[in-house]
Amino acid sequence: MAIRLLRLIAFLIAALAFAVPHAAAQTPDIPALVDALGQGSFPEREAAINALVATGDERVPPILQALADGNLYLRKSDAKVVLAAKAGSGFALTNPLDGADLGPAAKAEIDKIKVNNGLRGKIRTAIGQMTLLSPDRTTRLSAAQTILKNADPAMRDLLDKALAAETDPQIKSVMELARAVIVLKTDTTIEDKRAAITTIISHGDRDAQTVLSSALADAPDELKPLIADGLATIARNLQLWDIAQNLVYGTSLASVLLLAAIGLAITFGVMGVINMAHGEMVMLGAYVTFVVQNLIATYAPGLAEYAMAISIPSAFLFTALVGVGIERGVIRWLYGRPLETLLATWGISLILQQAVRSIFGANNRLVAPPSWMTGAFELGGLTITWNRLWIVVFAIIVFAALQLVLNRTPLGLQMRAVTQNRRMASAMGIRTPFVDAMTFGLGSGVAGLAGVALSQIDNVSPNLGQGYIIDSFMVVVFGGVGNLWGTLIGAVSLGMANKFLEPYAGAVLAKIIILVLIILFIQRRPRGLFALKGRAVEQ
Amino acid sequence: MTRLPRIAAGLALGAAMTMGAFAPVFAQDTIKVGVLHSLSGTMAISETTLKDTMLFLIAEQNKKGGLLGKQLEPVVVDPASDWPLFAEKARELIAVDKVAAVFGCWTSSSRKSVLPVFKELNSILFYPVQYEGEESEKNVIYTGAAPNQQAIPAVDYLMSEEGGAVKRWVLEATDYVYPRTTNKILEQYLKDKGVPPEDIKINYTPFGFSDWQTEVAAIKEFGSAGKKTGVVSTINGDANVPFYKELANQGIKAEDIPVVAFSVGEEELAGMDTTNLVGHLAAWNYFQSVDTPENTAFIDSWHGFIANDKRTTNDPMEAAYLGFNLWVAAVEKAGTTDTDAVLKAIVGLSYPNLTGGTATVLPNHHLTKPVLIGEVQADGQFDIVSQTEPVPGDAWSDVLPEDKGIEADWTDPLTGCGHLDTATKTCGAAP
Amino acid sequence: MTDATDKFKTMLYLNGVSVSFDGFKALNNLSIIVHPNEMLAIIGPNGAGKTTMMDIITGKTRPDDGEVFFDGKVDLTRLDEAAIANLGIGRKFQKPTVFEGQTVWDNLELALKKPRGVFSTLGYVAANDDIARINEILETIRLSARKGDLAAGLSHGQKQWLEIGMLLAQDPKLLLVDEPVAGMTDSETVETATLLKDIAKTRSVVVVEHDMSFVRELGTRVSCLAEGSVLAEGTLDQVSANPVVIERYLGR
Amino acid sequence: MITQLVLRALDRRAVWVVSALLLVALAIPFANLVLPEGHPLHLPNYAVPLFGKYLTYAMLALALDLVWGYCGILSLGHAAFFALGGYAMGMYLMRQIGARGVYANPVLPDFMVFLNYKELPWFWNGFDQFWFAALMIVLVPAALAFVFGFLAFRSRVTGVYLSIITQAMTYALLLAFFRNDLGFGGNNGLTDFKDILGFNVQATTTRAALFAASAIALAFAVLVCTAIVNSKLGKVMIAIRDAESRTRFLGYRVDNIKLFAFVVSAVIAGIAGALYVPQVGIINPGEFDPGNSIEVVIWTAVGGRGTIIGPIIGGLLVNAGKSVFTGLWPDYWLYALGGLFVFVTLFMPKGIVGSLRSLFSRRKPPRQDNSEPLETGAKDIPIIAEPQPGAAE
Repeated sequence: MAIRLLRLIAFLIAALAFAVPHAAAQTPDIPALVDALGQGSFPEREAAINALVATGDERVPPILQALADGNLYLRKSDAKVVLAAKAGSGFALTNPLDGADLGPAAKAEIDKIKVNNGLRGKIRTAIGQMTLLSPDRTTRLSAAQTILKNADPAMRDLLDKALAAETDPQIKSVMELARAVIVLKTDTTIEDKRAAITTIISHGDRDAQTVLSSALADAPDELKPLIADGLATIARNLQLWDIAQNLVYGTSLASVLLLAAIGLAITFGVMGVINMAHGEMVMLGAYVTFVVQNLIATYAPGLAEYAMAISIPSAFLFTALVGVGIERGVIRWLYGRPLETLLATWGISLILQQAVRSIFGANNRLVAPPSWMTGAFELGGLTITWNRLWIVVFAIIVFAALQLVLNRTPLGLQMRAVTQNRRMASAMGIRTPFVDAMTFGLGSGVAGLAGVALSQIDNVSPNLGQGYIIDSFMVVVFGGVGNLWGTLIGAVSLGMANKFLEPYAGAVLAKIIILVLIILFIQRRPRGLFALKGRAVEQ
Repeated sequence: MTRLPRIAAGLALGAAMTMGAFAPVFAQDTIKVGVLHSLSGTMAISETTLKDTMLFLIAEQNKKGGLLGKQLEPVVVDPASDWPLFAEKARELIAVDKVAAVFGCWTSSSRKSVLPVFKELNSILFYPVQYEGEESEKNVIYTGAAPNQQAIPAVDYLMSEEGGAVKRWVLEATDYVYPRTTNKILEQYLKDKGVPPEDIKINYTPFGFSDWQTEVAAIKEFGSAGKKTGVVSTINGDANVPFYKELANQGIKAEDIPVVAFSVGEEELAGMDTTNLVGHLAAWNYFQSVDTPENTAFIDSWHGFIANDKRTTNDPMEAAYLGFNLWVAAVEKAGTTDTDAVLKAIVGLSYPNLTGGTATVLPNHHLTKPVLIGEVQADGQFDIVSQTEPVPGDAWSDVLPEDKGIEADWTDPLTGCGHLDTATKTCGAAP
Repeated sequence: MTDATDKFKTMLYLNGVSVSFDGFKALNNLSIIVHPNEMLAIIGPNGAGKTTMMDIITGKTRPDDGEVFFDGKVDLTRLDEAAIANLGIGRKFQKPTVFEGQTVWDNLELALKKPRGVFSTLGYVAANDDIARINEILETIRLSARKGDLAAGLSHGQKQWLEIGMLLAQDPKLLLVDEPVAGMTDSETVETATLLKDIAKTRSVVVVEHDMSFVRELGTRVSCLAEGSVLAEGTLDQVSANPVVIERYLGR
Repeated sequence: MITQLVLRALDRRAVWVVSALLLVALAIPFANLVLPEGHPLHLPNYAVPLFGKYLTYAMLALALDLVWGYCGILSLGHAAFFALGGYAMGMYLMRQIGARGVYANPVLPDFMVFLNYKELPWFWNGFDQFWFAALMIVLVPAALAFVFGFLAFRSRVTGVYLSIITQAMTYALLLAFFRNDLGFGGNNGLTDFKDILGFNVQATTTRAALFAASAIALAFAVLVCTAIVNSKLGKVMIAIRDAESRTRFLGYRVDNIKLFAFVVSAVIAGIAGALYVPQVGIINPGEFDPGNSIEVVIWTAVGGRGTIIGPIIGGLLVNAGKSVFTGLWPDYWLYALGGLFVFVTLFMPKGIVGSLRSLFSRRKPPRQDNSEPLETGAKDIPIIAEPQPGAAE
């Protein structure tokens, strides 16, 4: 039934929208059709949507979009469908057709018009049909993709028309694929179908695979071998991409591990403090991001897109200060007793966790991603998500900056001097207590930076740090204590190994294997990958 | 001083191996209620809210004049997400504090850990979380959902035309008992419905798993076989946020591959940005967005109590609410807090659900509850897209061949049986 | 070293030993021979490779190249520290390294030449001979009065003595002694020299020392090391007259 | 040799500790079982397994102290041995349930029926026999310690590196035991035990007996540890702790000695775990959590490492404190616990016992007389050695 209706609509659209300019169409009672959206069950609502789509009116797509987004409400008093936006404790109502202000309403006066996944899909298709010729490139692309997903044979003429007019190669390729899929579904000659299959195979991506595998069952027998061959080709192709995809995943995991571990590479690797509170520094960084975002949302909503950028220095400074506090308060009494720093910092980590729990509650906190960190893009057969890409970039920047600080600044020089020979450095007039505090502050600050990044992919909860502390130690120890490059290599090796093992062994076993490998590796190289050699080490 | 006996107990324990004088004197002017939820450690994230809920419910009841003419007194302890500590704290609540009933636990492990204690000391545990079933104990009232009150209706919904007519299934889960059992039941159920084995993919990940890239990509790949694919997620607590973040970023839309979850409620959504998750589903017996006068009143007074109108409500809170009120009703009916009398009184009692209708305590110590399917909205709430009539909770899943014909009946707590083979009329479990 | 030297009659035989750390050549084609019952004094500037040489002999460091033989037949490069120590090579460190957490007596008992296995030490009962021997050593190193005190409480010089005592207790065939008189008074230095000379009557001794008067006191063959190889060899007078040695080590 | 060892074990302090433990082993059951309720000294039922649990924790701390306090091996994975011993005991207890499980399967434990096991996995065979389980309680932790220690000590992994890989070990075990596929009940672990050696685990008399067994086991562990640390081997261990490479140059096979201490320690930890399980009624993978192992280190540090009595006191005090404060201040007890750890490291680096000792030793005149070592058994050799600051690295 639905399909027949759709065909009808498509026909209508084709007829109305292209053959006849819509000014000439009889004006259906659009307001009444819109109000019909507010009534009845999901199937009835579907019918109402179809009726609206059938009008082909250009005001319809935004209304449908509003429906899909959950912004359409039913005003209980007069059963009128309105657009509602949150305003204070209630809602501000507008007319969905002309945007006229309809005044405020309390929550109890209006009912949200619900949609489910099925309806949402229908709406998307409908909008797709109605916007396939939109002048806006993005709209057109998503319209084309929608049509590809549904591949309704009724769309064929519309698609042909759109194809003829299309100039953008990406959209064109999607449309061609959609057309080929439709051809496969319709009763045409074997030759036409063969051509369509070839087109699909030449696309060679996951979508093509989906299309072909669903077509395989219903295909005429003479085409089956062609499809099967095509599927095999695509599978081979995809297999290669899979390896590349694993590399991408590995890089991403490596960047996360690097960020989590690099602060530890300073507090533990350089200073020799077995800093069990490192994870909590990461966690504090994530909470700073949360606080900054909320402050900005409250006091300077205009800056919302820059909240992330503002969080970075804030998190660094805050956690660095906490780090300096810990160093001055506790760690400085424990130099030369590295294993005892473990006990003290473990105590500190318990206190920090509970403090955050007392202040912010035990629940997860929401750190909303900025728009430039959401979604993904395709690169060949790869899917790369923006947030992970930015985290990789961020990790590289942090690493490079840290190398600069350690190797090119006076503070870095003093840090290296103090950690190599405290007494000598002190004799040369370096204020060792100051340098200690700064070094620990730097390590903690970098951990805070990691927290900013992790707030984008993980829970912002008091337990955040716990999940990374062991991995961080593994990375630092694997890479070799006291060497940032070692930490980098450690993070990359562990990240890659994990991601390449995961598809075969599963997530749990992969992790166990990695741990066992680390244990065995440490037997071979008891001081990690980049161990310092020579006499000095033993002292 | 109500805390005195605890301090006395503390001192006695603190003296550890010395044999201290130990004679707590209990003033019998209050009825004590134990609250056994983790306030620290990994489970604090979920359980802290339930502790607050219990304090809220008890305060409300005291406003109404208490119970049997006495005020209720909450005794809160922190079992710190440590399962053996749960057993120890349960013992302490029952033996030292002499609480009349305990409301608590979240994970199956913690419940399994305290079970022997409740049996031994004959007290009552109200367990407010959806769980894997396959259990019915004299001393436990299960106010959360059994698998047939959550998992099966959710799958039915996805299979229906309205839910998208899903043909291919990914069961994505955290590796512990609840998902294992749920998946076992679902796998059997799907096979019974004619789903071929190659259209079912089951994947387990560890607790607190945070790097979901590979798994989400695998779901995408599995979903590209040309059949409508759906995901049934029994991913637990902490791992959900990174899972959904990855899902949103890799662009898995609910219209294409809907994900239905059994452990994701309003509380969990509060920690994520849901704009790209709109349409993914959850199956519960309660949603905050349910529009009934009871629920509105409940939410209002909850916000008043917690002094924060942003705090969400969720299904385990409703389960705690039902459990507490049913207990109150049972105590009033029995006229005493004595365990056996209360257990006898409670079977058959009803209390209004927040979602409309009533919850009745069944002889198997589970409740009848309606099943609601909700779709995630951009504001972090759920839109209810399907609601069933109240479903009686089934301790032993009828789907599993080995559980066919097994029932539990605690109508008489003294002679009841948790694993009654209705065919042979024998009770499998030794008491 | 001349090729004519018969390796089989030596106590210690180093031939062409090289080792480098991260590109720095600590030893460069070093060859040294010590005969049975001979004392050899080694002098040289800091960084000449003296301690590294000892590390190689005692198995702490593996050479990149070259031969190291003990008693003419045992290849030391294949053995670890414990095996080498049990062969009869004792070492005293530059920085006195005694077990500070234990008593003087225990330090000597630990060093005493006895089976070193796990179960033999677990079941060890001090025999009368052992006690007598420890008391004897205590006399020699003048620590009898402090045998019950923790080694941490000893003065620097006393620690040096204790470590020498531990060497004695080990009863080694070859002693490697690194700067034994640092921190000692003049009279203690003289006594140490006497003691070492005494020891050298029955065993081989290699002494590394900066203190020229002490080396003179020893009156023995001297090797001067610099930059990882032997610069000059002979009596102290010969060596200190060597113009290269003066240039590189003793200073003008 | 044996007599010597026994004599050595019986030094004055050890005798004192052992007698105290034996007294407790009698007194607690007496106070619980014999004294009537209402008697001022009557001990309530719930306290007996609780105290028993503390004793097993104390034993675990003692085990750790043998390797850390005396041999300088900071193991951050000792709870793994404890848990393995516990699992071995748990498997025995599971098999004892027999057909009394919910599913009334005479062979398979409930969780296996639940997870569709058709037959018992091979490694569960034999655990229906107590002697076999007892053997495994000793052998499994010992085997793991042997393999791990053999590899690690031979390669001279020391200090922080060793600590971190012990942590990796327990973490890997944690993940492995969480896997339901491994056949140990996954996250829920093993629970709902019925009988031990034919006695109901929940009966007060059984509990009292288990308590007494824990006290006696701890006393025995004290004797073993004392015998080791008072022997020459003990001195070598301390030597290794203080100056590992120096000990090598004296000709001691440091790796063998460490391995010995590590294995003995693992066995003690395993036995402690085995006694722990029937008293708390559950064993699950949570016991492998790296955080647990760190806590053990902290008990030892609080009590005083490098002493025999210290870790026992630390284990008892910290855990008793935890019991009290999780009830008394459920929202704030972590501050107290965290604060305690910081305080102890900063102000009592030698722990309670070490601090008390330095307090007393200041008053005593220095010992001059070191009489004949032959009479080691009767002589006052300190169990308490002074740990050296910074010596562990």
